[in-house]
Amino acid sequence: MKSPSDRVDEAGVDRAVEREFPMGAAETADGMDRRTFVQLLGTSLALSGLAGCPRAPPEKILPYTRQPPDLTPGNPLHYATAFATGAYATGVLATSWEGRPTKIEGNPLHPSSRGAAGLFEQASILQLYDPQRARLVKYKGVARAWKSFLAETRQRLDYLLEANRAAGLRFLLDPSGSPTVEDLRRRIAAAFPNARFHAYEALDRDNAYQGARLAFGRPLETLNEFENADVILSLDADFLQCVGPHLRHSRQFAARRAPGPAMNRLYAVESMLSVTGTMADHRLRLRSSEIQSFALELLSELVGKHRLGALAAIASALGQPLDAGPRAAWVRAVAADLARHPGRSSLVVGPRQPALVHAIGHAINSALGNFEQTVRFTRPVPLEAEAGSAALAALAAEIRDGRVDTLVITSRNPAYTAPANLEFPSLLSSIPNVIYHGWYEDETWARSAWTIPAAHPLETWSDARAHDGTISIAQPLIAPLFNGIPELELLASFVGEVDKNAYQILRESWQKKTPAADFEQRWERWLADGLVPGTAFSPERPSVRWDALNAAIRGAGKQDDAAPPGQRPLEVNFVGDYKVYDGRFANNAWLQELPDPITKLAWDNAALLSPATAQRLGLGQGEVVTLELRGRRVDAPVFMVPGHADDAVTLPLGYGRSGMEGVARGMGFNAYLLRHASAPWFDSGLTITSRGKHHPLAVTHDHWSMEGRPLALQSTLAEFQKNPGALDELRGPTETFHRPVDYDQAPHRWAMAIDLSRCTGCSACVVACQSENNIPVVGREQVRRSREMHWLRIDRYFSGPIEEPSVITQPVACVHCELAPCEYVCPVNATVHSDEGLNEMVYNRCVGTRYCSNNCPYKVRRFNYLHYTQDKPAPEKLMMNPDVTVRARGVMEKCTYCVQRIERVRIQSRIENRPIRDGELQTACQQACPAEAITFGSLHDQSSRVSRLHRDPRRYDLLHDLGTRPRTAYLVRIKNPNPELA
Amino acid sequence: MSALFPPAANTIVRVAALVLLAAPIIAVGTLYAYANSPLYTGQHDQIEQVIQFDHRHHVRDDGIDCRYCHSSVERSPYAGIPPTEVCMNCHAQVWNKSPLLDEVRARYFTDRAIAWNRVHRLPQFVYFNHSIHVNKGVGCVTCHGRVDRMAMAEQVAPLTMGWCLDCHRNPAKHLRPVDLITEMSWEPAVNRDQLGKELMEKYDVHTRTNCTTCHR
Amino acid sequence: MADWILGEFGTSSALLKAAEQLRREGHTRLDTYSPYPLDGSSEALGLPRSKIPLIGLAAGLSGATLGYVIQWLTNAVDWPLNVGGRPPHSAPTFIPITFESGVLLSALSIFFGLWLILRLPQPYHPVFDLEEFRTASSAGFWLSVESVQAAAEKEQLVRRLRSLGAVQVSIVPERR
Amino acid sequence: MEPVGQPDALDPAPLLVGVKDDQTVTQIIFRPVWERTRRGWWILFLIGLGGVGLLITAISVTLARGIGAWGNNIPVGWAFGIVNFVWWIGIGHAGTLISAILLLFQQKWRTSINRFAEAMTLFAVMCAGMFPVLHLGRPWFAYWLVPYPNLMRIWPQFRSALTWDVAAVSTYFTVSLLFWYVGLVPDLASLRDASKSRLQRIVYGIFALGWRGSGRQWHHYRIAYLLLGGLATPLVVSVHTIVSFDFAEGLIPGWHSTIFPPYFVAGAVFSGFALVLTLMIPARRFMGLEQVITLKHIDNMNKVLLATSMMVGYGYLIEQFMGWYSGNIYEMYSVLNRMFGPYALIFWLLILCNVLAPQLMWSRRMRTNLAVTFGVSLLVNVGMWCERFVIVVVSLHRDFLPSSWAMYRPTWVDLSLFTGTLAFFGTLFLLFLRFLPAVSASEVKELRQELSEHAEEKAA
Repeated sequence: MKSPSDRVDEAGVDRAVEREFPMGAAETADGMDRRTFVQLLGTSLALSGLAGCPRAPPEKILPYTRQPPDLTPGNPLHYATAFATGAYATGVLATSWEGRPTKIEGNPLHPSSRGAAGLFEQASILQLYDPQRARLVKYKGVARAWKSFLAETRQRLDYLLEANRAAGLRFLLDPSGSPTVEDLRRRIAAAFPNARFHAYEALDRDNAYQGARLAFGRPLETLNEFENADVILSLDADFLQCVGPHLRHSRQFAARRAPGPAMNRLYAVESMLSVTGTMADHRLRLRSSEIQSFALELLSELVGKHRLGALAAIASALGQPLDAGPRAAWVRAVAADLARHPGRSSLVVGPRQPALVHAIGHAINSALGNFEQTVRFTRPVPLEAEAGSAALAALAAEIRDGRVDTLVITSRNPAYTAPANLEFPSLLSSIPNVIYHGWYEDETWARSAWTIPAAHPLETWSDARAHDGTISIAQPLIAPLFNGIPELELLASFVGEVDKNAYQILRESWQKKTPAADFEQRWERWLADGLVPGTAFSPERPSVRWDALNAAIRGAGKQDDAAPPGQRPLEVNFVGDYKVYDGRFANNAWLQELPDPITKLAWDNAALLSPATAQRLGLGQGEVVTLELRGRRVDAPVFMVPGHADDAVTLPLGYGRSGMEGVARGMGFNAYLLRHASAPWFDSGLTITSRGKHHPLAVTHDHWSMEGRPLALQSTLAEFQKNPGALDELRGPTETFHRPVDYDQAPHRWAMAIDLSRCTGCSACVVACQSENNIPVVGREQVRRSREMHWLRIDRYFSGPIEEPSVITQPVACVHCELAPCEYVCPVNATVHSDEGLNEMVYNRCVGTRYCSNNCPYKVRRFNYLHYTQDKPAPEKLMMNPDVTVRARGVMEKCTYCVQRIERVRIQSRIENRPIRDGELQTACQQACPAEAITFGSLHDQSSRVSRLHRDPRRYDLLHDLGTRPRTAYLVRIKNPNPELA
Repeated sequence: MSALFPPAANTIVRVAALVLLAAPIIAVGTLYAYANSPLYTGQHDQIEQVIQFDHRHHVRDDGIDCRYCHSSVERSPYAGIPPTEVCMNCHAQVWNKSPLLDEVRARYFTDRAIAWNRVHRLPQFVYFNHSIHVNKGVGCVTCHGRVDRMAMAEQVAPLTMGWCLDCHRNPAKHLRPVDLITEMSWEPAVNRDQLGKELMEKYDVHTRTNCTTCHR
Repeated sequence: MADWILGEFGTSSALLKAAEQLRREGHTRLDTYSPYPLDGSSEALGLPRSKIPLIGLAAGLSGATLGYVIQWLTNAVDWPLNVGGRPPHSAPTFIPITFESGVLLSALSIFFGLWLILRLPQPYHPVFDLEEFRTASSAGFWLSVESVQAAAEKEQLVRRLRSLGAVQVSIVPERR
Repeated sequence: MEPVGQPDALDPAPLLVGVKDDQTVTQIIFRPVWERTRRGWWILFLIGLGGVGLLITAISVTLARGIGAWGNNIPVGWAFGIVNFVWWIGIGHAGTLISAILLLFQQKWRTSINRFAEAMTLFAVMCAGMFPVLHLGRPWFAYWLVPYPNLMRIWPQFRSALTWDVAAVSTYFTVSLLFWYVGLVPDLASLRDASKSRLQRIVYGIFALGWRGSGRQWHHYRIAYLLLGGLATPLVVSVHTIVSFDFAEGLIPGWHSTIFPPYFVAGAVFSGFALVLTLMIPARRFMGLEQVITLKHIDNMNKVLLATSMMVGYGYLIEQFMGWYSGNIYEMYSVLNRMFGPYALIFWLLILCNVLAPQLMWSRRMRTNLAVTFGVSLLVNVGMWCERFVIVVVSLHRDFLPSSWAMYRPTWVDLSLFTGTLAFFGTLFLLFLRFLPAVSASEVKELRQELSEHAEEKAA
């Protein structure tokens, strides 16, 4: 038992501030350093004396002097707040132990979370405690007081006002829909009439808004309601992982994947294999530049054959007839399928595609009558609809002309993320007075005069809008750990509100908006719910401007070059990274160590291309090459990905950092160095030359094939209905010498079910597990040695032809076998079964023979080969979940079905003398999963969701023929292909 | 007459041999005895505190209920060490000049926590939950002993896994009515096992001896 | 005072014959010494069967029983845990340790039993007082008659040994 | 030198050459103990000490940094550590086999080599014994494998082959030690009496326990020695059987196999004999033991080598056959992976060393050719190590789920531990050769006696 106060250790944080060392497990070089030697001494002591002897000096207990009213030491509290990546905010619930936030979960009430939480939301908790975050207000590298910043800035602004009414004042902000920021901007604009505001983020949505402008005459937000869509066509839109409110998308999409007549069908057209692509029933790999002509072909097909009245308007624009070939067949089938489902279909276009494709998408959706059904429109969430390289280029021009004197930057590290051709870093250096509000001492920090550490979302008050405009009030859970300054306070300082803190600023602006008498009660409710009801944008009902579209299409030439595959010039694609986004999460060890959902790469990015292309270029896995585009060069290792379009290379952005962040530095290569403002998403004419070197990539799962083993199963709706008994040999009782253990007397019979039809492989569960169970980060070197510690991993297999593979992902954690092979080989009873069928792992009894892991057919056990938790900097220790033991060196660990949650709920129910309700108990992975693919509960309760799924005809057991009787059941993934394409 | 060894050698060598054989046995035996002794378990250690807090006075003389200070014992895994304000609730009125309490007042008004020395210490990998025990009729005295007789709080029970198991395997005779959990001197009128059985029925007590009951 | 009469013989066969002869003449406290075991020496000395096999057997059986009982008590009785769904009392898996503990105890008791029976270690012995006796462990064949009291008997024995073909005969006193 | 015990059809080469009487035996066998330490010995000894230093370093690093200092990972939870353990234990089987089993079968040729082989056994088991402890994540809790009443009320888990190992290996070491010592006592006594220097006499005298070689002592001694041999015989079989259970008990393809016990035991004897040859051929030369350790011995041992090689080869054959016959996709894959996977080279190397090379021993000329024998014995040592590597690592690195497949690469610590134990073994062996009679004098004298009687009978 640990008293709550143990961990309320005021000294802890200060200590962290004093001694900085890299977070996560450092690279472990072999050989004996000083620490090793000390350990050796310690070891020998342990050997001589009795280990764990309690004669240590007494522990201190530090109780509160005044205990906060609603706080019970030892019981966590949950607060609703919000976390924004880009312009969209996601509502989250943060768990707090005696004032220490330890975990982030989804907010069930929030429209874009629905209780799920994505990678970035969950992993942001680690960034809160990241000791490498910027800590001090600095001027030209010298630490200064916040007060003196205020004073000196004031002076300068007054001077600017006199000189030219502050014409040289510019703001470069992170795109956001925050109403309070909006207020402040209005007031700043009033105070400095000539000041200008710009917004920039590397992964902008300009194309989408311009597409809307082209189709409707004004920029609009496009909302997809996949629960109403029978047929979905994605044009380079990875809507299940990255684009827009992907948590909401995943849930809606998964809800329609249940086999049966209501099952939806997904077509995906894309260059790089994406998470959405793996879920597609049909996937067409095209180079990004070819997708526009695909859209045109589809359009002409719909116009020509299916005579959708509305589209006739632009018939004249479509010259080229559809030529023959497999692609043509594809287009025909898709067109037909779409035409069959008017009002029940949906065409989604990704932000990487040019405006015209978006416009065509709108045209088709409107022609199919999908508006108001599967597609809705609102005004844009961010204050600036244009926040991409175009916007930045405009600012760059001004800077070049020397028209900028003071530039205030709250945008995320533009010096790093700006397209290379703008030479933004040097431009920044040329500005007399740059004020940078940043998280880290990063590339931009190095080129700014005033540098101000930003407060983490969990450290400050703010507000933000969700994808549909719904407003959340984000509340802090802890005072800034590293003297971070809230954005609101920074902006407020420009209108002279230097003595107000973010809370007052926020509250006042809201009080102005809501003069109601019961503001106090409302405010409380908003905070409790995590959202302000009724603030969603009112729907817009735009209509397509056919003539404009007509002209645009006529203007657009045929994009594809006729050259046959193999001779075409290489196309380069820039994509946001699944793990580090645009680079803002590059210092997050959890995300760095998380295997990429598709490539299973950890800690590095690579130049991704298809095996065929690699073969053509004579490149091998991990070979280092020089990529050259428009005269700019960068070195990168190549990595083959089945299903990638030929003659194209995909470069994930966000790596190759040169800032002061110890975790991010030296990981991967910087693809921004090749990015050009005029072609930010894809470009042609890339040349590749091998460097003749090899880079050891940290891949956690490098074997593509399933070797014909029945592991992660998928089938088609038709096949499955034809022969439902096909799975019988993969489930049901197996022969055994032993009388089966009787679990009927036990109060529960815990079990899990994982529905592969729903699982997209997004990996949110992996991070949830890592956060819940204090799973250490081991570092790139250890991952290379395949010693990663994730209790829950997501296997990814390719099957079928290597060019057009079918991909399946399968989450695998301990399956809690009833006849567990790991248990009978443990010589010390360190892993045994509970009466409820849990496969228990007792860390403190483990001597570390690793026999259990050897004998585990699922290889889900993880061993602490080194003291991975030892080097944790003090602030990270505050983040540990006090309900879970922090494992030391030399012991085995594995998934426990979140037994700490089970026991908490059990104790509560036993105190209240009531049974545990179904759904009352969720494992961390289940809770995070946006697709609701994971279910946990007791098999005793016949009506529980898990027992229904265990009886499901799609249920099967992994490695069933070994007779291990796993408690985790899998449900076959069912696909719904179009018979016309079979 | 020149034997290599004198007659005495026989005895010497034989004794030596016996010693060599006995030595390891004795060593292990001693270690084992030590591990079972309070020396190892740390029972009855007198642990100094920065403030001379006397349970005898508060519990026996003033008859203050345990839960007044250890207030979260029924709701939380932790009984809770009282916040300084709880001390001040009374000591703002009584003994509010006493030099013994200077430290308490100082800490309270400067809002600095009082650093108590832990008395009952379980290893980091053991999860003990007070609320379930208290709610199922395990009294404070059962594990913590006659606190009302302790000048300095001390650990009475060995707090070893074996000790926990003894009760978890056979809890009946350690149970008492829930309304009497904080009673120091309570003794059942009827025979203990009989009462225990009734209480197990009444409170629906199901002690568990699974590893994860305590180790997570 | 009691003395030991020692005689060295040229060959093992001579030694054995002499021993046989003396025993027939009623000398009981005889012993032979040779660098390696001689076939027939036990018979020549008329020694009863050794107890060592019995010791080994008894110890072996008890060791095996002990081994099994410990496994059964600990795994099936004191705390029968559900280990991979296997029965707490899984007899087949208890066999190896049962066997090993049997062998171990048997071997140990044979080893220590041997030294106890032979009263070893015993670095001092009257025979070692005789310098010539050093050959006994490498090449020589010796015969001894234990602590003889009467002087006349000593004389008689020395002569008898010579007549039985002893190469040399010596008398060593017992020391305490 | 006229040989004692004329060669005949069954018995081609003599067992002893030119040993007229017991004195000669004493002289031949005790000379190395009495003579001044040679320079060659010192050089080897210092090299050995260097290796022991390396071993200590590697052990320290392992204890200080954890198993992470090794190359192990998930899925390859066991690698060099267990490979070395099994290899050493296997080698440790020759000694007991030669002295115990051949004793029971009353093989005369055993007498000149058993002491030698038993010493090897002890040292090999010492080396082996290190690894099971070292490979633990928390070695300081190794005593938890022993059942003793404790404060936690928890016991070892006797279904695990590892607990069997503890019992088997410790028993095996103890019994071998006792057996070896009992055999030594008469020679120690002889050294006590025959040595010149008083110091030697006293030291040996203490360990001789006052042995007199009296008829009464021999009376009990003989039966005791025989019984210990009788116990050691099933023991030696049980030990490697149990070691094989470490794998056979598991369900990993390539482990889960019922043929393991016999084929492990055969392999153990195989490797053990190989190492005895490797050590004996130079030793008999440099220590001038050619008269007591003759070509006859080499010849016989090579026959055993050939026989066991065939058994092992049969084992390999059956393993692959069962892999195919089982019709189990996992088993089949593991067989293919052995032969053509990333570690295929090691598999084919072991086939070459363990199955092909010993085939030379069909010819007597090869059997009695020291150079060839020495070469083959070395190859077999290598081959047997490879076999264990294939069984442990290659089976683990690709098991059921391709998602968890990975490669294993040893670190410098792994390599140092192995070479370190080799050096440790060598050092102990040098000490043995220097301070104890490498051949049992009393038994050779007994043998000489028998042979001369045998000769006389034939003469008559």
